[in-house]
Amino acid sequence: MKKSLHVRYFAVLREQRGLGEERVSTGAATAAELYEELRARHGFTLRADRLRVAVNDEFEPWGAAIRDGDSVVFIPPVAGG
Amino acid sequence: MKKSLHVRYFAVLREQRGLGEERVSTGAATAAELYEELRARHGFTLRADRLRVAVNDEFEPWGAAIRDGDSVVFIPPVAGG
Amino acid sequence: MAFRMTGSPIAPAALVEGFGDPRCGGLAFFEGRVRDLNEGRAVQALEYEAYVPLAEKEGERILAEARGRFEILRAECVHRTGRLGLGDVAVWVAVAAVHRGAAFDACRYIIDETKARLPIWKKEHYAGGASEWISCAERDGPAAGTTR
Amino acid sequence: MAFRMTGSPIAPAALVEGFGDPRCGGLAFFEGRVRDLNEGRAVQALEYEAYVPLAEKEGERILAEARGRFEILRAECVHRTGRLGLGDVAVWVAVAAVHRGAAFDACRYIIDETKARLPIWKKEHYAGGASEWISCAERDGPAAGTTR
Repeated sequence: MKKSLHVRYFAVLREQRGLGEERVSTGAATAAELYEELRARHGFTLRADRLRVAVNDEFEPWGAAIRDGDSVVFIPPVAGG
Repeated sequence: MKKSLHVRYFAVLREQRGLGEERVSTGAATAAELYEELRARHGFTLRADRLRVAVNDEFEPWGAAIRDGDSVVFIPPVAGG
Repeated sequence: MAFRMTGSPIAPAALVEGFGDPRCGGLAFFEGRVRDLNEGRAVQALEYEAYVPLAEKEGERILAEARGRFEILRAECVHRTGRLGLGDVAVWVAVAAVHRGAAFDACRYIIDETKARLPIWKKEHYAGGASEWISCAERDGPAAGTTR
Repeated sequence: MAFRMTGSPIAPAALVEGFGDPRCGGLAFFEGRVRDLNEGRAVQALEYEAYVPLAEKEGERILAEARGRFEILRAECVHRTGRLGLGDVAVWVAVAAVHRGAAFDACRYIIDETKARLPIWKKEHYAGGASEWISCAERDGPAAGTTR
């Protein structure tokens, strides 16, 4: 049973993906699985442990379940300075 | 040998003296002696240990010698807040 | 809203003018500006990209934390997105309190947390045309987002 | 001069506008304003009396100390004399630094030392016509300068 997700990309991820957002159809159960799938597909250089993830505009743990229609954002390290 | 000094008063001392500055003729050798003389004469309520003293626009120790023509200011406690 | 993201220039003079509270005796302000050098490289411009909905939520949370931790009356923060030149204001923080200690502490808390937690990314453009995403990634290992 | 005493209203917006340095990334500002209550009494106005020549010398010394102790590029301070109403700015401090930590630390150092060391006295005027010189004297014992 595939889910349809809305994924947005920022900064490094946006440049590596070559676009700012897309619809993704996936069998991934969690945010972590989704990222690994997309990383393999698009060659993202950042490992998940360097990122945080937000689902429907709230920070979530990587193990959070993702549901059909969710909006997912992977958050690269911020400048911090 | 009397000296002629220029003394300025601020805040509480100005109000207790009823004026902002005056010429003082004194035999006092130090700033401390001068203050005690003026305190006795004008009824200043503040003791010297609550004040600082400046001679010719610089902070000085109470034991500083005063010379003819000096400008002397006694400095009440500041607000500090 | 006390916290906001904006794509327009931040004008601290106008913001200072409108900030205050009759009960306040101490106001602390912070401005973060684009500076001409970063880690020895000549910066010409800077680009801020933000995940705005989450940045605004997290920004409001930071201000609420500051109001809970410190004895303050008001706190505001504005953060830029988009392209900025040298000297442009990237972030502005204002805090009003009865006493100055709380105003300073809260102002610093807000800017520190803002820089650490908000999903906002900074790309520096250098003399000569190179540019780089500034992030922890650059400090830890291979420059993940470097494009030269 | 980076430190000055003034008998005219302090307008922080205009001062902020003119303050900065192309090398600076972090600017910290402090405003001390007349507030409506002090130790539970309703304040209507406030008078600052200063021994100006010494206040200006000591103010410059404080700024020099701040430049020596902290990694800052610029520091300024303006202090009012005369009669102020509610909300009026009594003192304004500005510091520019490459990094924000030094800007905050220096700004706080300058205002703390200014309040503790400058020969400036504050008389509060209360609702009902009473007034009082605010100083350590009031906290320690009989109110030396009280006039009611």
